[in-house]
Amino acid sequence: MKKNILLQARDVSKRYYAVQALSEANIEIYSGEVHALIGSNGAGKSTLIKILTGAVVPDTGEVLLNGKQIPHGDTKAALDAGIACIYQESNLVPTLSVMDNILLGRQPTLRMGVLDRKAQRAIVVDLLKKHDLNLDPDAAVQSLSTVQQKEVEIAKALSLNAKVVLMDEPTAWLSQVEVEKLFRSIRKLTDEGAGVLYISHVLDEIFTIADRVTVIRDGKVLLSTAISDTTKSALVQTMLGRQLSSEVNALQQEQAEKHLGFVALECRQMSRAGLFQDVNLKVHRGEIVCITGLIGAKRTELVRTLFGAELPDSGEVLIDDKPAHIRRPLDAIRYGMGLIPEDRRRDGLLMNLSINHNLVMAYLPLVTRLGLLAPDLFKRMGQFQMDRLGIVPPHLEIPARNLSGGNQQKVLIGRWLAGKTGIIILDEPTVGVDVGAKADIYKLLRDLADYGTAILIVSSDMEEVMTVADRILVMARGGLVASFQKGRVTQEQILNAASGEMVQ
Amino acid sequence: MTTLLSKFRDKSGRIATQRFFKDYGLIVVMLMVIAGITSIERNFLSLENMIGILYQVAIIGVMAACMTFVIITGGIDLSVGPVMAISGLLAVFTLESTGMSLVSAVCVGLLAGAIIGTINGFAIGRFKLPPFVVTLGMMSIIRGTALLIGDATVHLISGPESFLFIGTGQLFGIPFPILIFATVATLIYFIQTRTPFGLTVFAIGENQEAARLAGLPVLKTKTLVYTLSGVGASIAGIILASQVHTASAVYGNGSELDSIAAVVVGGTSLAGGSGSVHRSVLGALLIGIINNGLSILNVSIELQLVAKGIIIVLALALDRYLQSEK
Amino acid sequence: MDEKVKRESAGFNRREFLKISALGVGAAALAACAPATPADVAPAEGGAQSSKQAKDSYKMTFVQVQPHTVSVAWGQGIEEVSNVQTNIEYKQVDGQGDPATQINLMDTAISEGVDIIFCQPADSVALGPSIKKARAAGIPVITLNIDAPEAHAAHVEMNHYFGAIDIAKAMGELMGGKGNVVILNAPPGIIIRDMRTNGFVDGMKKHHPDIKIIADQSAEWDRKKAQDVLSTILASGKEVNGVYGVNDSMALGAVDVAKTKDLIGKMVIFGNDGEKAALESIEADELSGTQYTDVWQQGRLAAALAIGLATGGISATSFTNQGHILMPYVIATKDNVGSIQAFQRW
Amino acid sequence: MLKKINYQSFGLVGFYLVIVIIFSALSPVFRTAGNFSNLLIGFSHIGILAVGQTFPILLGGIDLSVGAILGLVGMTTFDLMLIFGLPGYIAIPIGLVVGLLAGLINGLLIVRLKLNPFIVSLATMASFRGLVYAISGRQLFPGLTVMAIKDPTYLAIDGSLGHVPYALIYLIIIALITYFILHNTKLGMDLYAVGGNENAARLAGVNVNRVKIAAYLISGLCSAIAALILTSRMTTSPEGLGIGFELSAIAAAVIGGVNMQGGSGSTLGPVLGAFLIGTIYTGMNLLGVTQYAQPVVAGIILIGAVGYDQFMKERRRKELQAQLLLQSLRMKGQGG
Repeated sequence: MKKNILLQARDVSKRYYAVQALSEANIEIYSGEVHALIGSNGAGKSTLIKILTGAVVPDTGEVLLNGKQIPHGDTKAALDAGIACIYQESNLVPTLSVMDNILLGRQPTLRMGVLDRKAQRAIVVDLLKKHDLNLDPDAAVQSLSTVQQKEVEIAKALSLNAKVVLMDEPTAWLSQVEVEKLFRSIRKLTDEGAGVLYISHVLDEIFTIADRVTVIRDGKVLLSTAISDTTKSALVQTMLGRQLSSEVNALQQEQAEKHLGFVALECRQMSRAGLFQDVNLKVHRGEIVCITGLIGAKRTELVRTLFGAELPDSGEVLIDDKPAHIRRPLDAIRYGMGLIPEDRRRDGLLMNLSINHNLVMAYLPLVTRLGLLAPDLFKRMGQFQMDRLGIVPPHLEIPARNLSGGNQQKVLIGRWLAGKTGIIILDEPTVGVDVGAKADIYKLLRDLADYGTAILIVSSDMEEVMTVADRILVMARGGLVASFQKGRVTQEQILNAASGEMVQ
Repeated sequence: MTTLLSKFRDKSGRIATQRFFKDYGLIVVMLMVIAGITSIERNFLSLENMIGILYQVAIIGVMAACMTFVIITGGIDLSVGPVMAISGLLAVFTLESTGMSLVSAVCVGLLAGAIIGTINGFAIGRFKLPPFVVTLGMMSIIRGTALLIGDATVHLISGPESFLFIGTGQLFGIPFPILIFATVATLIYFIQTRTPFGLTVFAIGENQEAARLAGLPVLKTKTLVYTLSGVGASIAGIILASQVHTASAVYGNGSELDSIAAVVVGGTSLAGGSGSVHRSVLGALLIGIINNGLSILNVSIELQLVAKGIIIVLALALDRYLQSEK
Repeated sequence: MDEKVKRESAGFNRREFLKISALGVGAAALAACAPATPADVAPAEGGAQSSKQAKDSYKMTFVQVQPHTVSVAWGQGIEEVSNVQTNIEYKQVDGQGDPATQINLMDTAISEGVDIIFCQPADSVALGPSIKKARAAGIPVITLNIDAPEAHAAHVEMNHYFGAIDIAKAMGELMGGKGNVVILNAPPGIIIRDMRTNGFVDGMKKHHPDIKIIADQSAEWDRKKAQDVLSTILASGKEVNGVYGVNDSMALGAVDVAKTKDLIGKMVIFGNDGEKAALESIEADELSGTQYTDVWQQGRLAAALAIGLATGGISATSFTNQGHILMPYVIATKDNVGSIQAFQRW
Repeated sequence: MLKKINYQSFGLVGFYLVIVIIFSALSPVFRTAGNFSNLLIGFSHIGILAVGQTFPILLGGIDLSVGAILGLVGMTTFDLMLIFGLPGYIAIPIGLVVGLLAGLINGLLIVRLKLNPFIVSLATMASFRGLVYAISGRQLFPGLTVMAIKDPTYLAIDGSLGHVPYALIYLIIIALITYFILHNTKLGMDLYAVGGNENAARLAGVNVNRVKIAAYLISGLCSAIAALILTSRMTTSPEGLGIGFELSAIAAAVIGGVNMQGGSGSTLGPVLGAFLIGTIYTGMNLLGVTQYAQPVVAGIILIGAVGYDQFMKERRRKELQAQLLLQSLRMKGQGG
């Protein structure tokens, strides 16, 4: 099939107040191709996407579909013209069923707006089958797990049988298995002649799926080439404007069998009906332990229980070898624990409050005098964390929602560094975080560990696990099934352990 | 105005004006309304009338200020009307039974509000019941209780002077209720801006789960905001009783809507997470000014309500426009 | 105990009081329900005796508009009479100020099969259908204060229209036939409000054409709101020589303002109803006057009638039209307020 | 869909039945057909208002002006018939139109001026009530205060088939139609979508503004219907008619499981909610509970009802979770 330009953005620029988000960016998406768009957070990827979907009106430039201009700022028109998009933030209606969400706004009707349920079900069911998505069409979205919700979003985009599909970090929160599934769906799309714009921070993914890649930094397109003509490190370099691999490798190489401190966090025979049974785990001071496994292995539930966000049916938690009575997060925090939840948008940050607020939120007593907030302490503490973590933009008073994913994650970590936290639990710490910020976070965690903090990480990102973990625990179907020392294990071994009997 | 503007010069020009109007748009609107009324009736601007307005706003103002936190946490308190009534009644009864002891009377009154509020808060925080229904139920429970203990008749307050002073007295030429109003408002504004409690209130309204995971005392805070609202209603009830020299179980009907209106007109969203006490005070003032203006212009009963509705909508539309100015 | 004695002596003093009071109608009314009078003063002589002959018990329901000083007093009057008869079950229900609710309460009372319904309609026409229904079910209905177009057993009314006229008259005289008047009014919706306002306005036209009504503002029956409205009007610099509060609470609100702005004596303030607080205020030289009606008495009369109807087994359907009992009233002012005895102050 | 109903208000249904049984057992009068038909007549208008109210609340909004709209429509028809001597079959449609217009005003103000529904409807509540006073025939021609509506067509609105009052029939029809709209039409889906996640709805190309206006139109129309029923029952339209109804309507809706945050709820629960309140009051009245004790008990029962409903929902949610878990485990199993 001859490749022709489907969607094209010509010299689009967009300025927000002081910030030049995009300047004369150009991008072409060919039919039957996957076009990867990469760049650090805040480089202007999201703005570009929003312009392509008509959600944002560019100051200059134009968007052409098959050479025809699409009216600016008209999502409906873009939709009808065949431009579908999977946004980063959820665009589902929690109370509606999977079926209704997939066809939202486009349900087939008989007459007078009466829904044609039969037709709707037919469409959805065979859509799900076609892309072998394992979803119950009648389940209410709010009753689904994060992954399943992402799948619904994908199904929604696929159902448009659009000419162009834009995907903004679709693999966030997806495990290996699901990612492969997604790639199959994407391939199907391109085989049918559709074009895909694929945004991701995971370079491996890009090299697997993309035919063409465009790198964007500070709102400018720096490089646009066939994937075959470039290399990973080249991309990273253009993306960050600096050499990174050394830093990461440094982490990876570091092998020294340094002796471990005491056990900081231990749980014995921890069980919750239907979720996990008899989990025993130890995290030493100065040690980074990763729990990996497939999505649905109940890792999140486990750590939330450790933190007291939910109550165990049985089992005990020991901190510094002393039994701890943790009934609620506040208790855990008093024991010096901190949790950085899986979905930072939903459970982590207070989006409309300032960075400063978010930084001190967990240790308010430290910024009070006589029970009153002391503005000076308040500011000083915030400033200290901000500098230490290199959060950008460095303005304490801007609301957290205006930060990039990476910086939001830094704020969340900073929240715990503020206090006397000795045990930090991170759930999927680098989802939706760009390569640069990722490296920063890894370094930060390693430093903390070296200072004697015990760190427990839940992660599905194999590369991450291999990079940061001293010890790797594998969880499958509610139990810890394997434990490996760093450097003594391959991804394959871990995956096999994770997928349990799948290998037998 | 420019001086105020200069406060925001840290950002680019447009943000400055936006933030300026976000905080002060309501005042601008209020000034316009005042100007409008004054242009027809000069005496509206007389000192006497200005003090009169504050005096008339005091009761609702106190309630609105105290209810602001409830609404910031995403709740609502419908029980304040009856709480007003029962606090007034109890205060008066205590006066009679304790031989005119002002202190005990006031304490009993406030205690009533505190207890009722706490019950509301606990039911809402602990058992996760919808605030609307809980406080609605409480509204009817308290109204009934008030009628049971006080019947529907009015109970005269025979003294002491000190009690009547609360509502009718003057300090340095300023009516005492205004001073109470000012004090309460300032106090709550202080709590909002300077205490961990105030911060927690916003956190809860913004995202309860996140607040919990950050180790904030959600249940305690949620309970306390309703306690505060109850106390506010009691203060209002005592002021009212003292102003009208009587107490009755049927007082305070509909004042719940008035005070919620004041808070919301102030721009605090019923969805929670945003808002401020000072804006609630402004809201109460705006409504008070409109009421006062309409009766000083001697607008007929029929048209007063029509006008009131239209002015409120216009005023807020204007406020909204100023905030989102291009 | 001495309470009872007082009540007994009521019978005597009342007659004197009636002499004072203007309307003969009231006397006629009393005569009209003579058969019931023994029960009326029953408290003294053992009521139990008189109710021996009654076989089974009688149920009576009072559907009021909403809890209020006046309806409470009615209730007390009615119970005073009905309580002494052990075989009478009396209950008072709350219409929550809403005719629709009152209709529901009427329906419930009817299906409950009560023997008498006292009804204070929020609106005369609105309750008409229910009253008709009650009549069809053979239940005598006695309306209080607001009459209904449908035929029913009796109507016991404290006068509104004529009372207001007389208020206007008396007020004008105190004002010397000239000056400006403010009406502290209630929002439309309850007929009493219309009757009183119209009466007052007509009265002023008739007796004191020179007096101007410069403001007619709503204070929603409420003392606090009355304070606010009046002080605002005064702040506008208008000269106000007289204030008419459509009920006593609002009048007393006006008094509060007059006190703070020391206009007592300079401003003539009239109320309406004649509740205890108002009478005391008159004696204290604050309130100029009010229309007084013995509401306890009104309740007693209604009850007496009711008992007569119930025990006498008179069918509701036999009434082609309701008899009107117009309660006597006085325009109580400094001069005659003394003649209103303690036991008449509700 | 049936599952949905149970989920919405099963707790409530159970609770309601218990209440009814208790009262029936204690009071012989309560269990008479006459009394039940009284209940059905007496509170159907609240039921209708509650159904109307459901739509704004579904969008996370609220309509405080329903009571005032009710008064306005009543007064309009009253004037049309008694001042202008128009026949009922003309007055009725005009009344409905007035209700729709009032709803339209609410909707437009909320959508165009982007104002908070609470404030807008609070303001229109005042304005509409003011209009009622202004156009009141009873004020303009005092004679009309004691004049009853005689028009046969109009009076027929509130008739009844034996023990089954028309009012109930209207209510049932309205409830069913609205239920159908919510669960089987595009408008319904859009309503839930806008209420649940406005941004998503907009991106999916739903015309959010039109949906919002539709919601307030429906609420206005329901108020108009309730107004016709009441005025036909009273044969007049007092100026105060409908004051305070908004609170009863909202209460009924919320008790009926409509979530004030928007996005969830249906129209059968609210109907039940309306009758629950009515039943409690009537029952206590018949049991001879003194008038002042009644609101106390009512309040307690109210909170109890919602608490119970909450409890049932919580349990149901837990069950669903368990099922979900089993499913996912099975999926994983097949996956291999």
